[in-house]
Amino acid sequence: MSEQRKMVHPYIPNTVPEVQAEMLREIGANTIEELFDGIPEDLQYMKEMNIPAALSEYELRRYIDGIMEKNITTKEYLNFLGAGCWNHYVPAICDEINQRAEFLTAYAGDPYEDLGRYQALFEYQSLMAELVDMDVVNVPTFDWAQAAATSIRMASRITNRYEVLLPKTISPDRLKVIRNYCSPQIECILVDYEEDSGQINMRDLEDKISFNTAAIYFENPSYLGFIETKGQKISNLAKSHNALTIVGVDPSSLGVLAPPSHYGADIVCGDLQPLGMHMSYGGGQSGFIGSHDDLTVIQEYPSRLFGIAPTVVEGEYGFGDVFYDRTSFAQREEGKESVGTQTALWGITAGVYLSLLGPGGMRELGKSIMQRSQYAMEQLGNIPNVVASRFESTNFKEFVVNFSHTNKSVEEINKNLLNNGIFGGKDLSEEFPELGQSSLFCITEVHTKEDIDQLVTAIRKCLDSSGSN
Amino acid sequence: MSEQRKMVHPYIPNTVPEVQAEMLREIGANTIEELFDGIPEDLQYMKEMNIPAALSEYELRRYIDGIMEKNITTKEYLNFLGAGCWNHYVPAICDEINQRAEFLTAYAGDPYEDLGRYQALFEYQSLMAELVDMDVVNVPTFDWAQAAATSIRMASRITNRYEVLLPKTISPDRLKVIRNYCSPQIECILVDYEEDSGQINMRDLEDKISFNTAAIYFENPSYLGFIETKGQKISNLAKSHNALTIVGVDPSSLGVLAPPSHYGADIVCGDLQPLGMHMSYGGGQSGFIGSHDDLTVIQEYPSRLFGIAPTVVEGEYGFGDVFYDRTSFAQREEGKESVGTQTALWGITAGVYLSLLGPGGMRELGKSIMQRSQYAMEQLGNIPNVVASRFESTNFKEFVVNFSHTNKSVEEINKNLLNNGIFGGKDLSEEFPELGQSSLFCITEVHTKEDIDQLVTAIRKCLDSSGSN
Amino acid sequence: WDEPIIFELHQSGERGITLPQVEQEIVDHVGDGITAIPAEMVRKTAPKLPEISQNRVLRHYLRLSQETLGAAFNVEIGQGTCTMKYSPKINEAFASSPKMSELHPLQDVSTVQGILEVMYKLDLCLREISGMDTFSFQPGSGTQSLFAMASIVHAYHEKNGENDQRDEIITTIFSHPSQAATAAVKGYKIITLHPDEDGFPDIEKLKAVVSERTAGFVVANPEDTGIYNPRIKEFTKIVHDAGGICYYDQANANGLLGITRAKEAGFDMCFFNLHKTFSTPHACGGPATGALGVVDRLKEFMPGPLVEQQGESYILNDNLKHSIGKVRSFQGVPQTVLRAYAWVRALGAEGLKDVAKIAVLNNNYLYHKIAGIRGASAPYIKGKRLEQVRYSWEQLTKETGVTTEDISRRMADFAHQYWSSHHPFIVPEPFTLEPTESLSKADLDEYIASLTYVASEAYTNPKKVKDAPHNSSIHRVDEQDYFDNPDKWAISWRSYLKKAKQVEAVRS
Amino acid sequence: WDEPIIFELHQSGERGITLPQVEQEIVDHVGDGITAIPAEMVRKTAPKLPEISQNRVLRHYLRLSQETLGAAFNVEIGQGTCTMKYSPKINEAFASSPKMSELHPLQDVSTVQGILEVMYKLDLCLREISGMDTFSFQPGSGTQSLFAMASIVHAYHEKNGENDQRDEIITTIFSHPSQAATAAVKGYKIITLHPDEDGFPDIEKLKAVVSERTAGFVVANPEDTGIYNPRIKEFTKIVHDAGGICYYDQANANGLLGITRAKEAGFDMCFFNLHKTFSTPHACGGPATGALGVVDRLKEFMPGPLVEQQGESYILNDNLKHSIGKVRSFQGVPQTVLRAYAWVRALGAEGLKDVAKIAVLNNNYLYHKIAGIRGASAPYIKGKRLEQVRYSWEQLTKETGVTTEDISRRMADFAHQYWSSHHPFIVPEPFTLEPTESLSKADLDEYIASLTYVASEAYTNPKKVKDAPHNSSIHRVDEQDYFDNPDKWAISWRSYLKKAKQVEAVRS
Repeated sequence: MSEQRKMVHPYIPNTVPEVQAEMLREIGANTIEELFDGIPEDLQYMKEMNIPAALSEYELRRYIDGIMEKNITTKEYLNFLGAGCWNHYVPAICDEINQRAEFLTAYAGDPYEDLGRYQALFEYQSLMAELVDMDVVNVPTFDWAQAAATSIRMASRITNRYEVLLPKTISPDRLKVIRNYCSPQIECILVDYEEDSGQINMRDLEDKISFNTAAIYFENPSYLGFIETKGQKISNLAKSHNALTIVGVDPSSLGVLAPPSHYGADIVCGDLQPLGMHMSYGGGQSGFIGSHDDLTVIQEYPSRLFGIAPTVVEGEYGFGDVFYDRTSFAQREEGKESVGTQTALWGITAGVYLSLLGPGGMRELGKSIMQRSQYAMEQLGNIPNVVASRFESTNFKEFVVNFSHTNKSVEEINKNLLNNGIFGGKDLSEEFPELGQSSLFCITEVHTKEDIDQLVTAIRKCLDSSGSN
Repeated sequence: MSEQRKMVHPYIPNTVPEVQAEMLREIGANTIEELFDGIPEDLQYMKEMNIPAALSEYELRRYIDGIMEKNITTKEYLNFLGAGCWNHYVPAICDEINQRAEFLTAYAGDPYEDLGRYQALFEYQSLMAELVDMDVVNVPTFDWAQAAATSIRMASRITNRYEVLLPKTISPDRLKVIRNYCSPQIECILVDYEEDSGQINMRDLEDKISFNTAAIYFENPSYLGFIETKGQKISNLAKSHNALTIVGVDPSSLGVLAPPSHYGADIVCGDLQPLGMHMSYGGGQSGFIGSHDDLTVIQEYPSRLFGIAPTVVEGEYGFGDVFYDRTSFAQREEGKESVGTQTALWGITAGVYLSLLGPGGMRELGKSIMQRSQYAMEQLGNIPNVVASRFESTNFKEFVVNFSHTNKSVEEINKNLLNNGIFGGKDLSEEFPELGQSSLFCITEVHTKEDIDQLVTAIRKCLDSSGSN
Repeated sequence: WDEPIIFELHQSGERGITLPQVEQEIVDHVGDGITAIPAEMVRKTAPKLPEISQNRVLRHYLRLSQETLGAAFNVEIGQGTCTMKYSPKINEAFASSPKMSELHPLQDVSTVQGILEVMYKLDLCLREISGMDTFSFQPGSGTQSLFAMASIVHAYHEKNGENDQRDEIITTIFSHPSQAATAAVKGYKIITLHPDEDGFPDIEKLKAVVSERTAGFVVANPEDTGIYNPRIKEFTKIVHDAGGICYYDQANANGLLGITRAKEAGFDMCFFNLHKTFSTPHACGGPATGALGVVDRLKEFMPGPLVEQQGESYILNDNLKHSIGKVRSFQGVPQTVLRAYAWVRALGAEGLKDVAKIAVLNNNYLYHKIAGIRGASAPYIKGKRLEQVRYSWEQLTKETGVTTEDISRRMADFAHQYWSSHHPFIVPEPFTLEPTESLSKADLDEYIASLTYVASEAYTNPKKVKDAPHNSSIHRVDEQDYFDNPDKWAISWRSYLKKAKQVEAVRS
Repeated sequence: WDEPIIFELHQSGERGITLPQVEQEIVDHVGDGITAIPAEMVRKTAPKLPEISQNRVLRHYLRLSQETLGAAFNVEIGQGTCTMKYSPKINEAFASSPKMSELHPLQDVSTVQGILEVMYKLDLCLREISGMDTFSFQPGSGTQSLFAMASIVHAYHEKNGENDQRDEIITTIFSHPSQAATAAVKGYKIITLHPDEDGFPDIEKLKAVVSERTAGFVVANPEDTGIYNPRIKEFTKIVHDAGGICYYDQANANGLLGITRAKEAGFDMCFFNLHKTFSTPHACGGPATGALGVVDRLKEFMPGPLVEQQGESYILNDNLKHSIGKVRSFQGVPQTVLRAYAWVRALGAEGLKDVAKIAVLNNNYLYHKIAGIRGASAPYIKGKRLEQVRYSWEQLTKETGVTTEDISRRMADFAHQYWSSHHPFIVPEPFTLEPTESLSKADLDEYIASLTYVASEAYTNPKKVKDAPHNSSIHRVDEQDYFDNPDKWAISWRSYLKKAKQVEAVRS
C-alpha cells in the first residue's frame, strides 16, 4: 500500500506507466517523446507553461463556485433587461433533455448511430415551420444577427445585387455582426423611422429602394419593441423591385402575431433563445432561417437541412442531409458561405419547448406578455414626467421609456435601481441619442404584477429623491 | 381560437373532455361518477378539499423556491455537524447517474426489462463486499439504525436467543430505532464504556454476556468518533458464548481501518450515506448488511439478495433474486421480517462512488480524514480550557470536545458560531450528561485547513468575550 | 450493450477521481495521520475494488441506465399496485437544489424553516385528503409505515395494559404481504381473511375471528383486485367494538383522492406512499416515504419528532408521551416530501380529484378491453373496479400451456413492464395492471395491442412465447440452479469467481 | 424504439405545460392585451403545433436521446478531426448552475465579475498555450473564428490601404473546408495547395503562388492526415515576407498542448475549438466556442468587447480602434468558456502536456495496429503522425467492392462511430480516426477488434457489410431520391405530408 509515484489523472487513463510501456513496446518506440520527432526541435516548447497545478474535483468545485459566487443573477435581482436576450421561463423538461448525456456529447454521426439527433432536429425544423407557417427551416445557426446576415447574403446571391435596406431602429449589436458578414460585397443602407411611431418611414424607403436592392430587411417586433404594421406594403414594394423581403422575428410573439409569411416575407429569421434557453450571459442565443419550399431559395442555404426519407424497411423513417452539395462541407469555397458547428442543441431544446406549449400555450404566452407589458407601460406612464412608451405603436414585450423630462439620466436611475436589487432597462442614450434619456424595458410572462409594481415604486422613489444619488 | 372552457392538466392527458366521452362510450358508462358506484354514497366525500388551486410550473417554481430560500445550507455556512449524517464530497458522476431518468423512474421489473438495475445493484453488492471483505452484502435497506436492528433480529433467529448487548456510546437516535424494531421480543442491554477511552468496558461486558445473548453489537468508529480496538477480544468472547458479533461501521473508514471481518465479526452493517449521497436533511441515509457466505446467516436476511447467473446464451450474464422464498414477498408473515421499497438508488450511487475511488481513493479518503481531524483536535485542544478530544482513543472523523471548563455552555457557543456562519458540533449535553458540556465535531475531507482555522478562531473569540453573548 | 461486470473493467493504476491534497501545514502538524491507528485496527490489505478511469466508469453506468426500463420510457401499466405515474421533472429540480440537498439534519431549526414549512404544509394537505389529524413523514416506505402502525397498535394496548391479551392482527389475503409481515415482526399472530366468491372481504369471516385477542385490523381498500369493500364501515365498527385498532393501507390511494376518506370509513390510522399516489419517483426501489397519519387519540404514540407550527415559525416536537421511539433516522426522506408537496400544489383540490377520476376511467377502459382478449379474464364480480385489476390467464394456460411468466418475458420484447402478483397466486396465472391518470387513451391502446398480440401468439406459436425474450437486453436466465442452490448462487462477484472456479475444478 | 414523428402524437386538447394566469388586476387594467394588436398583424390561424401531454413529450425526447450515440456512450474514435474526448461531468454542474445560466448579457459589469474573471483567466491560460497576446471568446465555433480571422486580415490590409491589391488567401487541401469557405465569404480568391508525395505541404508550391496579391495564409498543422509540417516556420516567413498574415487553424490542437506553440511557428493568429481540445461537449453541434487569439499588433482589429483587468475588477473594453465589429451577439457562449477553464484547472500545466502526449501515444498505437488490418493503409509518409490519421480502404475496395460508406454503416451495428473525410476524397476510400487521451488501451483494442472483424467480413461476406446496418435503430435509408430531388425532399413534416400526398395522387 505504498503511495503512488506520479499521479495518474482520472481524465487520462493511459497515464498509467505500465500501460504506456506496453503500448510503446507494441509500437516499437522507446519513449513518448520519440513520437514527436516530426516536430523540429527549435519549435518544441521547452518552458513550463504558467498554469497552476491540477486541482482535484472537490478543490475545483470550491474554486469555481467561489468565483461564480461573485455574480448576481436575475433570480436574485429583478430583471427588466431584454434587447436581444430575454428573460423567459424555461420548462424543466427543456433542461432535462438538453442535459441528457446522449444529446450533450453527440456530434456528427450518421443516422445509423445518431438517429435521435436527426429526428429531433428534423422535428425542430418542422415545429418551427408551423410557427412561421413556411415549409422550410434550417438546422439552427449562431444567432439572430448571423441568421439575418446569412439571409441577406442569400438574397444577394439570388438577386445578384449588392445593397440591402435595413431599419434605423435595428439593434446596434446585431447591425455590427451584419455589417461584418456583409462586408466587403454588400452595402447596408439604413432607412429612417417615423418619429412618433418608430415605424419604417415609407417615403425614405421608397427613396432608397432601387434595382440594386437585393432585399429589404426589417423586424417584428422591432428592436425597440413596437409592432411594425406595414409589412404587406413593404413586401409589395420589394416585390415591385424584384427584391426579397426578409423579416426578423421574435418567435415568442408568433402565437398572437401574424407570421411574416402572412405579409409577404420571402425569408424569415430570428432567435430561438426565447423558446427554452437560459440566458447564460448570452450563451443561449441561436439563429433560425425559414423560407418557402422554393428551389431558388433552398439552394442558397449554407446550413444543413435535414430531410425525411423511407428506409429499406416499410413504414420506417430515416433522415439525412437535403441537397448536401450546396454546402462548404461538400464544395469548400465553392459551397454557399460556410457551415460548421453552430447551435444544434438549442434547436432540439426549442423543439421540446414548442412541443410542450403547443398552439394554446404559444397563444397564452403571447397574450400574457401583451397584458403584462401593457400594464407595465401604463403604470410607468403614470409616473410624473415619465413617458411610456416613447412610441405610439403597439408594443410586444419591450418598450421605450423616456426619462428626458425627469431630472435624472438613465444611468443614474439604473444605478439607483441596482442598489434596490433591480436590473433596469437597457440604456439607449448612447445608441439612440435622438431618443434622449430613454431606456428599453422588457416584460415577459415571468413578471408578476408584484414585480412590476416593485419596479414602478422604485422608480418613483428614485425620481422623488431628486437631490440625492 | 377561443379560450378553453376547463383547463386540461398537463399531467393528466385524459382530462380532455372529448377523449373521456369516447372512452366512456366504449366502456358503456354515461359518466365517470358511475364508475365509482362501488363506493357507498355515505362514504363519498362531498366537500371540497381545502387545498389551493393548481399552480402552473412557473408559479410553482417561484413558490417552492421562495419557501426553500429560507433554509441556510452547509454550502452557505461552514458545517461541523456529523453524528450519523456526514458532510462528504459527492462526485458529480454520482449525481449524474442517480438523476438519470431511467434509474430514477424504474421500480420492480424483471431482469428482462430492468437488466441495468439488477446489474448495478449486483455490482454495488460486490463492491461493498470487497470493502467489508465478506462474500455477501444485501440490496440496501433503510439506514444504519434499521440495518443494525435487522442484524440483531437475524442473530436472534439464528441463536434462538432474545438478548443483545450494545455499547452505551451508541447514538441515541439509532438506539430508538433499534429498540422499537426489537420490541417486544428482544431485550437491548447497554454495556458501560471506560471513562478515559470511551472503549467498551470488558468487565461489564463479561458480566452481562450469557447464554441468553444472541449477539454483541458494537460500532467502529463509535458514535463518539473513537476507534474501538478490542474487536477481536469482543468477538472471541461472543464466540465463547455461541453468540454472534455484529459490527456497525462507517464505510468511509475502511480504506484505512481493518474491516470487522478481520476481527471476527459475523455480521457487519452501517450506512452508505458517506459514499456519494448528499445529506438532504437526512434523506441520504441508506443501510447495508454484510456477512460471510454462510447459509445459516443468509437464510435469515429479510432483504433481497441479487445473484448472478448465466442465460441461455453462452457468455451472457443474467441476474435474479437469490433464495427468494426467505422473503415476506414470497411467504407473507412466514417470511423473514418484511421487505419492500428501501433505498435502492443509494446503493447504485454507492457503487458508482466506490468505482470512482477504487482502493487508492478509499485509502486517501481515510487518510485525509485522519489528518484533518487530528489537526482540528490539536488546534481546538490548544484553546485554553477546551479539551479535545475528551477521550484518549484514536479518533476517526468525529471527536468529542469538552467545554466544561470554559464559562460557556455548548448551546451558547453554538449560538455564537451560528451568528458567525458556522454550524458547530452536535451538543451532547442532553444525550450524555456525564460528559458535561461536550460537543461532537465532525471533520472530513471537505474541511480545508482554512475552514478549521476559521472554526478555531471563532471559538476562541467566543470564549474570550466572556461577558457577552 | 454487452457491458461487462464492473470488476472486469479494472486496469491497475487507473483512477476515477482524485481527492484534495492535504495541506502541507497540516502534514507538518500531524504527519500522515494513519500511523496513529492502533496496530490491530490498521487495514493490512487494500480492498479489491477495481481501478477505472472516470470516463469509463461513467460510460459503464450510463449504459446500464439505458438498459433499465424506467416509467419515463414506457407505457407504464404493467407494474400493477405500484401506481407508476408520471413524476414531474420540475420536482426533480426542487429535490436536487442545494437548498434541499445540502442541509444537515441536525442544523438549528432556525436555519431549516423552509423544509419544515414544506413538511408541515404537506401534512395539512394530507389531513384534507384522509381526514386524519396529524402526519409523520418519518417512515421510509409503505412497509416501514405499516411497521410503525403495528408498533403504535402495540404501544396503545401496552398503555392500556392489554398487550398480553391482544396478540392477534387481522388482515386479508389480497392486501400487501407487508401488512402481515410487519405485524408479525411486532410479535403478532396473523389472521388472514379470504374473500367471498365475488371478491369482497367476507364480513362473516371477520366476525368469526374477532375477539378480545384482537389487537388490530389492517387492510387495503380497494385491495389488489381493484374492488372496493362497500361494507368497510361495518368492518371497522366490528373491530372497534372488540377493542381493536383499525389501520388502513393506502399505499396506493390513487382512485380515492377527494372521493372518499380514511376517517369516514372508520380508520384510526392510514398511510400514503408518496412514491405511488403522490408521484415521487420510485428510484429503483427507494428512498421513499410512507406518510403516516393518525387520529388525535393516537398522536402521542407517533414516532418523533413531529413538525409543528409555533407562531410564525416551525419547530420539531419530540415530546410525545407514549412515542414508539423512531422507525427511521432523523426526519425520513424530506426531498420526497418536497416533491410530493410540489405535486399537490401543481394540481390543487380539483386536479387531485381529476387524478382519481381519470385513473379510474383509464382502468375501466383497460378492464373493458382486456375482457375481449382471448384467454384472459378478471375473476370475481363484474365491474366495480377502481384503479387496478388483477386478471387471470387461467383459460389461456389451459388451452396453450403458456403461463403468465412466459407472457411476462414476451412482453419485455415489446418494451412493456408486466407483473403477475404477490404469492400465493390466489388468482390462477395472475397479472395485475394499473393504468394511472398519467397515460393517454393512445397509450392504453398500445399496451392492449401488445397484450392482444402476445395472447394470440400463445395460440398460434406458443414456443415463441415460451422461449422469450428474443429481443431484450439479455436472454432467458438459467434460474433454477443459480438462485436456489447454495453451492452455485453468488451474491457478489468475488463469490461468483470462487464458485465458478470450484465448478471448473470439479469438471476438470 | 419505434418512436413516431412528434406530430403523430397530437391529441387535440392535451397540454404539455401551462403558463401563469395573468392576475385579475392586470386584466382589469388592460383587458385581454391582444385586441390592441393592429388588425393586419393579428395571427388568424393558430400554428399547427401538436398538442401533447407532458409525460408523452418527455417520453418522446427521452427515447430519441437513447437513440443517439453520444461520446459518453461509445469508444469514441471514429469521428476523426473532431477530438471527441471526455467532457467531465463536474463541468456540466458549473455550466448549468444558476450563477451561470441566469445572467443577462447586459447586466452591469459590477454584477458579473465572476464570469468575467473566468473569461480573463482562460485568456491567460490560452496565451501560455499559444504564445498569442490576447484572446476573444466571441466566435461561436471554429468556422466563425476562421471567419473572424479572415475579417481581421481584411481589416488589416484595409487600414494599410492594400485591400484592393491583396485579394488572395492561400490554404491547403488537407485543412478544414471552412478555411477556404470563410475566406471566400470575405471576398477572397482561394488558392489551395496540394501536398507532396509524402503528405507534407509543398513549400515549392507555396513559393510559386505567394505574391503581392497574397492577403493571408491559413493552415492547420498537423492537417487531417495527422502529419506535422516541420518547415512551418519557413512557410510563415515566406508569407510574411510577401506582406501576408499567417493564421493557424488549431481547432484541434490536441497533440500540441505544451509541446509547440503558434507564436514560435510564426503565426499572427490562431484559434482553439473549446469543444475539441478543451473538452466542452459537442452538444449535437453547438453551441460552442472558437477561442480566437492574436498577437499584439492585431489586437485593435479584434471583435469587441474584450475582457480586461482594471485594478481589482474586470471590465469590457469596446474601444478597439479598427475593430471588425462583431461576429456573434454579446460575448459568445460563456458557459463553454467556464467549462473549458475548469478543465484546464483540473489538469494544470503538467496534465495538459499529458493530454498531448497520451493523445499522440494512443494514435500511434492505433496507427500501428490498423497497419496490420488486411485491406487498410495509411497513405503518405510512414510514421510522423501526431493525434490522428487519415487511412484508406483503397485495397479492400478493389478486392471486395466494399466501400468506406459500407463499412461506416456496418460499424454502426457494433455501436461505433466512423467517419470518412471531407470532400473531395483526396485519399481514396478514406476513414479518419482520432483516439484522444480519454481512451484506454482496452478501449482502443475494442475498436480495433471491430474494425478488423468488419474488414475480414468484407472479404468473406461482402453482402453483409453492404446491406448494413442490421442491428441499428433503423435500416438503410433510401437516400438518392429523397435528399437530392426537389420533388421528393421534405425539410419539414408539413412538406412531407404534402409531397407524400402528391406522390400518392400520382400513383392512384
